[in-house]
Amino acid sequence: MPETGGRELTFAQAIREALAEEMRRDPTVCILGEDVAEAGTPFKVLSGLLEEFGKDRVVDTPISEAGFTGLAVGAAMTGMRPVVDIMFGDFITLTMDQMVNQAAKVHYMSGGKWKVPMVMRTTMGATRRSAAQHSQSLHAWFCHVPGLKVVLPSTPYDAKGLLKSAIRDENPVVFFEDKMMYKLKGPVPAGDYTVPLGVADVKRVGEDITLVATSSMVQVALGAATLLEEIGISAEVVDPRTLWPLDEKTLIESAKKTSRAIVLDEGYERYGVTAELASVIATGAFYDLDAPVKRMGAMHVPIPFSPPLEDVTVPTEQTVFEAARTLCGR
Amino acid sequence: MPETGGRELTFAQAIREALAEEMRRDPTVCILGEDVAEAGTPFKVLSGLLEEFGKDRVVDTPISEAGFTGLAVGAAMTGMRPVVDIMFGDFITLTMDQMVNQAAKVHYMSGGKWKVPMVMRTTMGATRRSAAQHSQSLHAWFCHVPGLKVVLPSTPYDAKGLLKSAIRDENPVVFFEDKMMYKLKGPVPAGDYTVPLGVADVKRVGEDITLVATSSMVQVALGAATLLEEIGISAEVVDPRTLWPLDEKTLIESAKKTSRAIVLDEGYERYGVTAELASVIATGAFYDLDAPVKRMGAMHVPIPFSPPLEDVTVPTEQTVFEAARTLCGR
Amino acid sequence: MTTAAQPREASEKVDLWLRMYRQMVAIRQFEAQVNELYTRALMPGLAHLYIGEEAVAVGVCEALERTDYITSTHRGHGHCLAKGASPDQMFAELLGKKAGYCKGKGGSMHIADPATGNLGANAIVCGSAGIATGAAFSARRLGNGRVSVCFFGEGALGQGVLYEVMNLAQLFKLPVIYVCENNLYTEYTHYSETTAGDILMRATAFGLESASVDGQDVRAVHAISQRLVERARRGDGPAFLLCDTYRYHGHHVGDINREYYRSKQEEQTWKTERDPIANFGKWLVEQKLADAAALDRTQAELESEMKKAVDFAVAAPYPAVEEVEQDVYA
Amino acid sequence: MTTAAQPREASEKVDLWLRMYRQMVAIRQFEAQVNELYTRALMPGLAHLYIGEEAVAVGVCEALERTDYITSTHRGHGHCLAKGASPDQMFAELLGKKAGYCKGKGGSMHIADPATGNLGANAIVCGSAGIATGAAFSARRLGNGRVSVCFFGEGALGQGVLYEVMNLAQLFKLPVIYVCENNLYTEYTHYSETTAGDILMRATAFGLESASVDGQDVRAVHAISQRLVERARRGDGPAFLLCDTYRYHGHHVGDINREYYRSKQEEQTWKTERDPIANFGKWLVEQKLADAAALDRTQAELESEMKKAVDFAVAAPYPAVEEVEQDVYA
Ligand SMILES: Cc1ncc(C[n+]2csc(CCOP(=O)(O)OP(=O)(O)O)c2C)c(N)n1
Ligand SMILES: Cc1ncc(C[n+]2csc(CCOP(=O)(O)OP(=O)(O)O)c2C)c(N)n1
Ligand SMILES: [Mg+2]
Ligand SMILES: [Mg+2]
Repeated sequence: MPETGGRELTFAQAIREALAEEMRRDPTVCILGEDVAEAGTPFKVLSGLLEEFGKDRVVDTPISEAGFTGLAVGAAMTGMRPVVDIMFGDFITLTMDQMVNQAAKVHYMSGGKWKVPMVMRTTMGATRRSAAQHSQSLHAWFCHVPGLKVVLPSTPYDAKGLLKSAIRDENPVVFFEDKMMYKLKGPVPAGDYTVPLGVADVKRVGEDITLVATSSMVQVALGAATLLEEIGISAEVVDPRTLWPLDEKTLIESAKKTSRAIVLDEGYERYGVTAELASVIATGAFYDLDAPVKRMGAMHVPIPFSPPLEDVTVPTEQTVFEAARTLCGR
Repeated sequence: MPETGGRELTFAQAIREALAEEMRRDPTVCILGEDVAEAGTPFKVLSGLLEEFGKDRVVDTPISEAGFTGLAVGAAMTGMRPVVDIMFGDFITLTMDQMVNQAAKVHYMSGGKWKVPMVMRTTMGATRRSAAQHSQSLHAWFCHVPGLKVVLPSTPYDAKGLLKSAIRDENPVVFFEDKMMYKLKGPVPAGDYTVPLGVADVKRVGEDITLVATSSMVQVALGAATLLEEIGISAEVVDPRTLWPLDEKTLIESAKKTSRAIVLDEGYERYGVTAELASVIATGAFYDLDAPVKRMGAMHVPIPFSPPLEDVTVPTEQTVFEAARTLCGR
Repeated sequence: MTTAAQPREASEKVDLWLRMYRQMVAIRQFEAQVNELYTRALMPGLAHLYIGEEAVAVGVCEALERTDYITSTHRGHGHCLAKGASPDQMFAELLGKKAGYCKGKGGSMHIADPATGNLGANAIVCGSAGIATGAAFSARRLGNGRVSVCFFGEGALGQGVLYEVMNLAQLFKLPVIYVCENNLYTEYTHYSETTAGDILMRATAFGLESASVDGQDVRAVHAISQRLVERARRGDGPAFLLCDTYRYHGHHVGDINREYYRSKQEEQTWKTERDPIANFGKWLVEQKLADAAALDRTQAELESEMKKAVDFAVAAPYPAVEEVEQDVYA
Repeated sequence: MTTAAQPREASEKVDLWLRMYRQMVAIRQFEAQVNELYTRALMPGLAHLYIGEEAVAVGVCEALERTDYITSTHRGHGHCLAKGASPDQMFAELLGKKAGYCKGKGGSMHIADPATGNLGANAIVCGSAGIATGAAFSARRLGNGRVSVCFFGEGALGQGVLYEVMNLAQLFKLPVIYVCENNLYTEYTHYSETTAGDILMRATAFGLESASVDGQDVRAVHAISQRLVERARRGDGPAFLLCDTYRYHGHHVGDINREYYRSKQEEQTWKTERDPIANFGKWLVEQKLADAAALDRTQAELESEMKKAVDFAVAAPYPAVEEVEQDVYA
């Protein structure tokens, strides 16, 4: 990461800055979504963009997730670079046909003749007391679909750099923001920079165990790593940053080095992202692993509303710490 | 499997027989879908049911996958046992909100007060020259969702027995039929029997390698096993039959015994069913495996139309044979 | 617009009217306590208050039997209470307590109650349109004479599934009534910016009987609802009822500064000129059906009842952590 | 219904008319060859023939510029040809050959061609409504004066997304025309069994300009299309055009025994009394704009042209197997 001269932004501000800079750079970039204009979304992530770019480029839509996502596919094919905003990741259920049967396949089905340079920004993450229909992290579905790229930033720096790459990409990219991280602060350079898609980042170097983590789970892993340090376990934290394309090499190298790995993701654990990452590591580092790869995702239950129940459904610093300690045989 | 006295049915006939018997047994069972009545679906799977059960129970719907799936959720909550027919598995994209945010969560969100005893029957499988929007096997998505059960029968016998269990289940169950198997023949008892959800079946006993396979891939695995036998490799073929609930024990035991495993599924390989199964085995049989678990699924490409291209996108007897041979070091 | 019942009917209906008055006050007092809980930071998450819209829920639900079905929305407390839910179990649910309607698993947006025919509130905009239609499908197939009411805000007019199920309901002549609560705003956007054409015609086009009514006049809402319910119960098919109404508070309890999307002046006008409780109370007094002091007593009684219910809920225990894995499957 | 242009305009328009006649014959001859390929078992998969509906595609597309956009359907050959596609590349695509419009990757249901503004056929019913609307969004934002036409069968009226995008198109005043080809059947079900209410009103309700026309009268289709296209191009917003038409063949080439869903008598009546080519030819001769022999020559010419195109396609090579992984990402 370049020097930022002490400049810090929140995760939400970093997203907004990436959008504003890209919209200034390229007049075909526009935003479509519910309450994106005057309201700047319920999370206020887009505040100020309407004022700078006007109603033609920051477009309030009806509550028609399928409709405006489909519109974005067609707009992307014909010269625009739309960024659609799906308020809660739970609502991607309504866009699956547009994203999977249309956006993801147009390029291939047309033999490479049409392309769909669009971005879907949406949210993920539980523990906001929002219950089962507003707390899911469903990114595994999109990772499963050829033709899509899937990005999960974990810091304000990465958020800005990855979103710019996503907007400039010639393919449909889905960009998942953990809504619990919007207020997280971190260094962010003022000017233009990009973080390439498909390159993992080692967020912390360690020797004894690898924690592969996505999105806000990177913060959890870093917290657990600090706790582990206190008992003499040195944890390496690896953030794939994009789940497709996936930087398998960095994950595998780290696991080979440490010989132990935990994969952490906030989606449901079963048939989710942790399965793929664990399987990639189990295969790639087969002869170096001292223990099975441990998976930690959301429990196989709809997210409950009740706070004490919700809190146990997702990995925490403490549960990751315990799991790592056990895996290291302490 | 009980003796059938030589009685054989096709896969499609077995499905129809299960439906007919359940509809006779329980007047609340009804069928909803496009062209299910007079036409008996484009695959003719339901032929004759309209004549026996009438239009009130075999209900033609408009092309409204979300609408009639949602209707089925409400009907299931209030006393019916609807079986919805989604003609091509590719169209589940349109039903994700109804299945995932509604059907799967109603029981939990209501603290166990309402339940949703419905079945969605749909298809999967490529190599029918139907191109990218009519060839997908998207069952991994539903496996990822707590509250749903997911069934993938591989023989006419299992199809009948599992479909009956699905209809009698108190939960939303998604039942995937490989359309390339509809004409496959096999022994099927005439009367009532069920195959429980959550119990894997060893389709062939072997010693040297485990082939875990789902749906039509079981047939591919059996074919590969025959080829392997010729070169002196004894393959065990294990069919989980239901992906959720998942009979982890049987999979792991087999892999422990043979010390080598390949998992085969026709969904996209990346972030799909093979990842979960491979990860379960890699963890459960960690200390017994002589080689990494090998995954074989559909290529990470939209299914192409052109026959020579389509044919290489999914595992075949030959590619499985080769992979198994390599894994066994021959 | 349908006008309210004529004065000469007054004496016959006095019981009904006093009950409706009481129910409207109950809802308002309930919601006042919800706001209070939020302000006192006792409530997990957010809630969407129904204050201002009481006449709709009460007018419609008083036209229903206890066994009839309703589905509700994120702004659902009013519907639940009007259908007969008890405040203590509702508050307990809002606080995530075991004694709540959903054992704390649902929260504010998912209250469901089989005993009063409440199929559940829904946090997906238009998420229950399928469910309500399905309940009507059951009612017709099982011949139990029940009617189903689907409440939704005008924001749900943006969702395609609404049109899918209206088509199905009309084709199958289902006893379902779609009640659109047009409170002018979908979150932070005026409905006229997201709703083209003519709302009523959107239902008429699918063959539904449609009507609009002053949603601040409980007698008018009740009268038209009764007509539509009777019609549906008779087998004459579905209907659409558009109710003009207004929410006094923000989109949710945390939406305090609203001037960027609506003026204080507008809010004031609705509150002073069109308040459904004040105007109805005034009319009851004018008609000499109640005296002002009695109405005041009703208010006081309900206020203290609601406070007691809150105390019960605050004191009630959370579910045990082990319960998190219960109720996923029936 | 709009009536056809008056005879006195005839002489001015004779070039257009002869071209439209030729185009209709081209489509019919093309489709005859497709059927032939199927019968000769030379075609992979199935195809949906446009025979009988030629006047719709031709009447509409002749009102468009080459740079205007269309989206098409599973029954899409007619639209592609009418928009200017060349038969040899189309046949090559139908056979999965490298020389095809999509390098063999798309097949019959996915022909796309940027050179003629063809955004692609679609195998999801109503799957391109979003795309067509998005192309109109681009046209308006980029100010390039283009118009977008979305072709779909009346079966697409069942899909909610159609109503979502009509609402969006009207709100944003987009230059898009939704052309509904009502050929009476959705696969094997008469549209009246799946379509409640009034079709045109479904568009009018969203504020769209709507019209219906005899889809067997190419002059009438052209005249009304011209009006709607001009209107859209001027910035007056979207329109909906309902065309009554009929498919002579089965739902697809393999749908031979159709009597369970429609009578031979009905088919005969449409073919003999309302054939768009025969009737138009007769009129041209009556008006002395063409002589019968010349029209016969056109038929013969096009038949031999199509045969040549078929020969080209049959002889063309398949793509190399390595191409399967190309064009997934741009
Ligand atoms: C499918 C979906 N999209 C978006 C949202 C976010 N959201 C919650 S309430 C709301 C506005 C709903 O407006 P309306 O239907 O008019 O109901 P009101 O809040 O006015 O009662 C939105 C956009 C959601 N819950 N579900
Ligand atoms: C979403 C979806 N549901 C179902 C199908 C299967 N299907 C293909 S064509 C068709 C009928 C379409 O009828 P219509 O729109 O009237 O077009 P037509 O075939 O008459 O031209 C159906 C149901 C599909 N392709 N996509
Ligand atoms: Mg509203
Ligand atoms: Mg049709």
